[in-house]
Amino acid sequence: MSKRHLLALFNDFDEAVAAIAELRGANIKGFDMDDMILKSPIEHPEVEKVLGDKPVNVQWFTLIGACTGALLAFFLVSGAQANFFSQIKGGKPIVPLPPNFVLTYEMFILGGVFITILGFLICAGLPAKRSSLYSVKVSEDQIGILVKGDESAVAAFKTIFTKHKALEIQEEAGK
Amino acid sequence: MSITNLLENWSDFRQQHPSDDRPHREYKWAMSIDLDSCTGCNACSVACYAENNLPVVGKVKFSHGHSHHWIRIERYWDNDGREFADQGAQFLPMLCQHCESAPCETVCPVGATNHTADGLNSQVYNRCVGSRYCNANCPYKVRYFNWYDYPTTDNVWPEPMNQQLNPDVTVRGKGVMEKCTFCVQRLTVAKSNARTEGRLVLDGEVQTACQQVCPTGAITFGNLVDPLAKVGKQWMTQQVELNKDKQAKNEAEEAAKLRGYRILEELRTYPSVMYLEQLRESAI
Amino acid sequence: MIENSFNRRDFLKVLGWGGATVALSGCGNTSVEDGKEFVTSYVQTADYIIPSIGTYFNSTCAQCDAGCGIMGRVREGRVLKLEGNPKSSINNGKMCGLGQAGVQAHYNPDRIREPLLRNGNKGEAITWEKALALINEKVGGVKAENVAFLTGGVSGHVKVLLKNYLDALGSGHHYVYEAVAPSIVRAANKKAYGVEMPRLRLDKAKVILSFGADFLGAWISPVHFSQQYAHFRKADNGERGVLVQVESKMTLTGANADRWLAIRPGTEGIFALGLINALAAAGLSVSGDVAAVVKEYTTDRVSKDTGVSTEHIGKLAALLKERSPSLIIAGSAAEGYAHGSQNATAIALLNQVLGNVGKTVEGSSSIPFPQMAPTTGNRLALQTLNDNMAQDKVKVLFSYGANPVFTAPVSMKLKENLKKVPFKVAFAHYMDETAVEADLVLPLNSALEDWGTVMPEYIAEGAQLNIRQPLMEKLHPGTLGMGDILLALLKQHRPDEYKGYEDFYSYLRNAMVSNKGALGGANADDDTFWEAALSHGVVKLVGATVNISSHVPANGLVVPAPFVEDSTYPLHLIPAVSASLRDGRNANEPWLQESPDPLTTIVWDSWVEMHPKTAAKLGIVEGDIVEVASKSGAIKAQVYVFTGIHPDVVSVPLGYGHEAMGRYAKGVGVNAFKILDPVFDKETGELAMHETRVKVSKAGHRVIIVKDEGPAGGKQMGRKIAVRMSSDKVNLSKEV
Amino acid sequence: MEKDIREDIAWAQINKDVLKSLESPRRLYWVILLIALAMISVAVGCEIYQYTTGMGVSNKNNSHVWSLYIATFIFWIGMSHSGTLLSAILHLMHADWRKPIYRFAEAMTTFSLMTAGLFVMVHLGRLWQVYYVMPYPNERWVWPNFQSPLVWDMFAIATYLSSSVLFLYVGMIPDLAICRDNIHAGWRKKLYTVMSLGWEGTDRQWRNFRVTYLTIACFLIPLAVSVHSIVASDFAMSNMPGWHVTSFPPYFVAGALYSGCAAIITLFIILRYVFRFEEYMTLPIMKKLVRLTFAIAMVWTYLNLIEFASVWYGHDQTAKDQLIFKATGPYAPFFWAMIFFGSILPLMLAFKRFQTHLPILFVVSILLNVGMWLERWMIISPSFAHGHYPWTWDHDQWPSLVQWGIVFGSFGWFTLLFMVFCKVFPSVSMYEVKEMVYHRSLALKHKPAVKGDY
Amino acid sequence: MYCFLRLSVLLVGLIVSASSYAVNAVQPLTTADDLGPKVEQPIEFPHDRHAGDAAKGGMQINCMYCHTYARRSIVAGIPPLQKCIGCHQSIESVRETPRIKKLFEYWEAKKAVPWKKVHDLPDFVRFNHERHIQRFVFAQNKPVQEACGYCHGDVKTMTVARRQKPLSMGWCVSCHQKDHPVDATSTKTTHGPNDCWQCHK
Repeated sequence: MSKRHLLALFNDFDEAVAAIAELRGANIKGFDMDDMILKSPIEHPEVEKVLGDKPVNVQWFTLIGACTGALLAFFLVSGAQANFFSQIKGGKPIVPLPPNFVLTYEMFILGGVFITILGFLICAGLPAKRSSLYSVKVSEDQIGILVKGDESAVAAFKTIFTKHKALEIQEEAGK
Repeated sequence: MSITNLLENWSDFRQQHPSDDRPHREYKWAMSIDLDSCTGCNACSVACYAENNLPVVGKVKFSHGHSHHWIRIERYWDNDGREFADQGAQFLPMLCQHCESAPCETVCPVGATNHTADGLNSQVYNRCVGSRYCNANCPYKVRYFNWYDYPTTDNVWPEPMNQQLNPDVTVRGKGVMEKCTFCVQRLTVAKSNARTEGRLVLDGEVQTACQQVCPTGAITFGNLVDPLAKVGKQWMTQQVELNKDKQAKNEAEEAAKLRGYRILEELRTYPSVMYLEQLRESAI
Repeated sequence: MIENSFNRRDFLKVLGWGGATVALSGCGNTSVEDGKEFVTSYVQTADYIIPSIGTYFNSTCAQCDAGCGIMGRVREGRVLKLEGNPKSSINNGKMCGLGQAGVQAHYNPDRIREPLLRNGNKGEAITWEKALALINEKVGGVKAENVAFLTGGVSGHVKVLLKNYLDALGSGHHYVYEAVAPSIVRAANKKAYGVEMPRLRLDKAKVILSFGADFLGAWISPVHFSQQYAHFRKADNGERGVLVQVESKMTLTGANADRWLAIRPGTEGIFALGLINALAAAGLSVSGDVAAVVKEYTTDRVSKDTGVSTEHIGKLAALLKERSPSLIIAGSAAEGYAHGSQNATAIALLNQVLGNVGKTVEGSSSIPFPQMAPTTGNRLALQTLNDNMAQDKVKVLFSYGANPVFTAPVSMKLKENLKKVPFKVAFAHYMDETAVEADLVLPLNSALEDWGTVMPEYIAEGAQLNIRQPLMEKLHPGTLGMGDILLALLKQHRPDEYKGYEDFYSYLRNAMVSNKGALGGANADDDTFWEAALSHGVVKLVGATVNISSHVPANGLVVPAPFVEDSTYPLHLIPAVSASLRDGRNANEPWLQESPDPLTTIVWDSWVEMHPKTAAKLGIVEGDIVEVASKSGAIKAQVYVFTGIHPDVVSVPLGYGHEAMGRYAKGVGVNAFKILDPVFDKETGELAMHETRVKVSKAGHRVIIVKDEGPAGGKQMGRKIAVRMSSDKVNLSKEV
Repeated sequence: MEKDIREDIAWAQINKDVLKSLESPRRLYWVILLIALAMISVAVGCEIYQYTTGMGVSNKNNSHVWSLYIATFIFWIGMSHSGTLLSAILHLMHADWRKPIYRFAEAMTTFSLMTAGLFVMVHLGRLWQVYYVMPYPNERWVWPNFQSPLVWDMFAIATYLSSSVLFLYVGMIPDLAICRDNIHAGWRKKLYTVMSLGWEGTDRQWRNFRVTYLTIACFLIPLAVSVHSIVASDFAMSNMPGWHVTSFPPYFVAGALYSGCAAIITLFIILRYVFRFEEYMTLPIMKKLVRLTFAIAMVWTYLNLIEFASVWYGHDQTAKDQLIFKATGPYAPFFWAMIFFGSILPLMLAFKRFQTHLPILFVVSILLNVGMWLERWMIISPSFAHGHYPWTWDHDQWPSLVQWGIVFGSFGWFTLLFMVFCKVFPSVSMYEVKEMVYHRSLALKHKPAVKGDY
Repeated sequence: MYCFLRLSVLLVGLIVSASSYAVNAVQPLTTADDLGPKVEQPIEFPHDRHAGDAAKGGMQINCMYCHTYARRSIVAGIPPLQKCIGCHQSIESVRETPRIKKLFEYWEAKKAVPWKKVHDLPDFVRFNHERHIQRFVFAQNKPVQEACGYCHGDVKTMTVARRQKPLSMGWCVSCHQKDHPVDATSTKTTHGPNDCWQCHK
């Protein structure tokens, strides 16, 4: 049985939150909470409490990235110095630690930053195509709730949304 | 393999150069200049022009401090307040000191200036990118930069003067740093001849251009490792040690009687050039 | 060096190829390139010629008249660098900067490349045949006594040929002219010791008292003296000699003196006599007549006259008394006055009193071949020539090895008088001032491509004949050696005598080989002897030593009182002879222009040295352009203020201010010769170089002097850079 | 005191206002752009001349080998730091007044770094060999000398530049989405569509976004500090009297923040006028900014004194001479100008009256930067002119017009990049201003009503 | 969820291995022969005829018979014309061949043959033939053609010599890295000198 998408736009967070609460409360057949996506124009930690926290894995990338960077730097530099046989510096060892630590430090950060960004893209699933039900209003000032459910659930959704004075409800062009 | 190589020879790579527990094996070129015999006649400087293809920059560029004299004669007065310089001048031939722990080497971003196995401070013209950091860090300011492209400048080496250029020495182009090399082209020849005969270079077998020309023989040059070398004996009698920034003798009573010293020693550059103090008669 | 029988001239031919491949290597080309350059390849070669390995050939330096032996490094047919010839007893393998620049005289871009004949205002190239024919015609056209030959100091076989040529012409007019030469001292020496230039043994002396003799810089044979000086400073037994320099303008030697005494110009004689007096007072035995001469030169008076403090006179006398032998040298400062001869004599007297004659002043040795012995030049010669020209006595003038137009004071009106000479021939390397005036200019080989022999005036020990031989093939086919030219000229007059010699080389070889007995090659066959001579670069001669007499004519010796103040021209001008430019003949060698003057570190320009006091009085600071005006002319130059000069004196270096000659010399500095006053030494009639009185006035603007010394000047700012200690502290004998 | 921003301003309004800046700035904008172009052309001319003729035309000499190029290089590096200060540090501090102004500050960071990078090249004697400095594997087994502070610079700047570019970009993604949604034509549409990576503002995106942004901020702070201390070690690690000073790294960092803040004030005023941002770049924010600047100015002054003091008490004669020479020698006028602009002038900022007086602030902020630039020059040239070795002390090597020309042009280059950026991308962060407005209005709502006050 | 971690571990591995390679970008001792450009010589000297194997109709003349300077000078050099003539005036068989004719023309004109350099290193490079010959031919008793062949390739098969080896710095260095026995008998090995000034003037 095919699923259908609905996007409802709300004026402010309170209404959206209320709507979500109700969605959760009235367990509609053919719809589970994970199919509900909240879209907001701003970052809004409070809402996330309502949605329940989902783990974020970016820090792992950061950790690995940083370590890789550091290792890479130290071995690249020291190894290079060791292999560059003719580069004797008067009064200094061939592999001097202080400079190498400086470079290690820089590469530590570089690796960290780069891999973090990579992690962000992976975790946030970017870049991606926008879902068919996307409203520019979301990027402006309205909060959107995108739900996915069976045909049967659609009516239920609509009632809940309208009850919480959704400004408008978009529906996937029916087949 | 790099990493394995690194781990295997770690201790070697951590070894300082130079150091007392690992002295130079075959050669350590060094010089000593007797300021009492030096008359400041400039012969050494001109000889260096001839030997090392130094460009003549002309009045205007000289006035901007672009001169190229790898060995320059400095002239000091010390008649403080007296009406006349009645004890004469103090002449000092200043050339690259080939420091054992050279400040210029560590700062060069591309490693164009390094320390060779026989204790020279090498300058590789091709590698140089002209950041001039080496000169900035050289306390003696004996490095000379090619501010212009002298080979193509008028009246530097006009035909047929370019035929005088020494083929054993590169003619430096625009934008590279250069300096005294202790006439490395001569050293290399002497060394390879010696090796062919399965021996080391003998004392006096090789001379630097400035030493060879010096009318009063004020300059002595040779191999510090060689016990027979005159330069070594001089360093020894003057109790000047290569890898010290404070000579033991300075504490000793001896110090007053010995003439040997190295310039700006306290900066811990360990120069390879020892100077012998100028003398003046007190009876007159 | 050349042990095999490979002919030197063929050798030069094959090496000619090398000239083509000059490695002007830069940093640009970092890649391997194929088929661009040529390999140095020979038709025929000797086994000692190995590509990329320098071969050394001995010859003789021509940069000044000292006649040092040189050793040229030749590679791929090009001479690259000159070193001293160890076998020459003059310089024993050492050299001076001036000599080093010899290669630049050789490779100089401004050398004349073919004979030029004056056509209106410019010279046009002609062939040698035409040139020589022209000379023949002109010489034939005039009376013998109207032919004059002006040369610098000449010696050796060229001198012989020259003499023969003049004889062939029947003209005796050979003027030997040197712009800066110790001619007055020579004359005085002749009187005092019987020889013009006795051997000075600096190395034997314990004390040297030099009256402005710049023997380390520009006096007679600097490289030789420098070596003796090294010995003098550090004898084998560790003794260190004391050098005291008495002069009004510090010379390089003065800068190395233990005590430099600034003396009022011209009072050197007084000082010498004063010393004798002081020594006598101190108990040195002095003969009666001498005592009579010196008795009124009391220390106080001398101190008053000379401006040297009594304390120093006393110390000096004491020093001279207790440290014997000493050596007293009379230099240009002493001789350059109207009473120069007296000064020189007084100084010689001091030597005699101290008993140095025979100890540190030795006899030279006679030369077996007088016809080759050097004729030393003087300034009188030019005077005479000038007068003759003025009286139209000269119809054909040859000039060789001298540049009179540059070195003559304007007061002589030499240029104008030259105009009166219908035909002037100049043998020259450059289009210098004299060549420009000439009607026919004949380009000479450089010293490094020429054959010849040189017998220097001052030889360290014994007598020796220096060989000059080509170090490479001629750069410019159009040039010719002086010897060859003279030979060709001689052939015009004595064909049968000289037709045997195809060129000067064959003449020289023959001349040498035929006398090999006297040249120390008695029991060697010709080739061996010849090759040996060439490879050594010098031939030792056996000459009897001339013992020198020591009777200085004391009685009748009067040294005039110091100068009276001249209110309009208050200052004395001392034309300084710089170690590198000398009389200006080397001015076109850039290395010399760029190597800083030892005392002022100034390059590429002339300057006026001045004492701070004087400067303050005139309200002048360093870099001011001033006009130095004498009775006979004025020059403008920048002022350099330092304490190495007497307040009554200003000094301008010679050799600058060329109006011709070449790109490096022309227009650099000013020519101090020009403004010299025509004052002459009473006895010899020599131009008294230091007699010129000048007035100095600001000429307006100020420049930043181009010199090596920075704004810190000669100060060390508390750093320990050039250190000096008192000599009684150290024990040199312990040193290596 | 009045509010940093009106809470009642509608979110849609925010979008409108900011997006307007992408469309129609005042005429002044184009004037600035033209001037910038002119300046650049001067620099390019000079550089071509120098490149072909040789370094000599910049009139340095063998003892005085560095000059304006390095000084200006440090200046630009320094300028870049305040961007990080505002966006990263204040972000961690939850100082939300930064929100309207941090975007252009970050842009400034990026572009001044780019300018600085150019100076390294201009300075090289053999620019065409510059790649020797990069560690790239090559058949010759030759590597750069990792001991050289210049190579550390290379690493540090590369890191800093790339990181701050990323930081700028990531922070901009939601705004790019807004642009995408509101601009409907031309290449820009495509540009924004691509760059916004299909941002929808879903819950998942926001969560990761928050963490990422925070992490990078945390990285950037130590990075920024390290960058300028490494630049400082170019000097501190050498043995030049006047350079070999232990307090250089903090001194440089302070100077960096200082000049950066001053620059922000300048640009703040320009943007506020050119793009009509009066609503967002409000005077209260300016006031905060000015106070911050003042504080840093005082820190800098203090460290400056520390430097002198440490030289003085260090009792190294050469260094002392050096210092005295600076204050009395031919460079004295510039030295005292630097003290005046750097330490005396900022005292004005302590007065309320001036803290919001834009014209005065504009002039002052520029003068402060002049002072900061002089500081860099005073570190370089006098030291060379009065180093260890008296013989080579120079008559003050007055930089030639070529040097001045290139330095002059670099400001044009920076302005050009910056102005173009502000025209193409939203220079005020819309979504964060919205957050700011939202949170403040919430705060108001929850404020307990005050009774009986009338 | 853990796919992220796995992916990142993979990433780490990649970077590390890449870096290790980068640090250690070893050059093969001998690269594939890259034939240098053909060089026009005044006379097409047939190396194969002179030095080639007897089987191929060569004379098997020792390289250093003609390039006699190699063992005592920095450069190998070209024999003086007199040397060519020395043999060829007594070899009647080929006397009339065009190349020999040319040769004699030069000789009569006493003109040196303007040979072009085939192996022309940059001017700032100091390559010392003497040391290499002394080391490999005289100390290690390597056959001459092999020793010369290291750098000059298989000359005895060419007519006009042509560059076969890159002669680039990396190529030189890769050999100087290797340890070579000090002489034929001993087991002691050393590698070539490796400070910059050894080769850079």
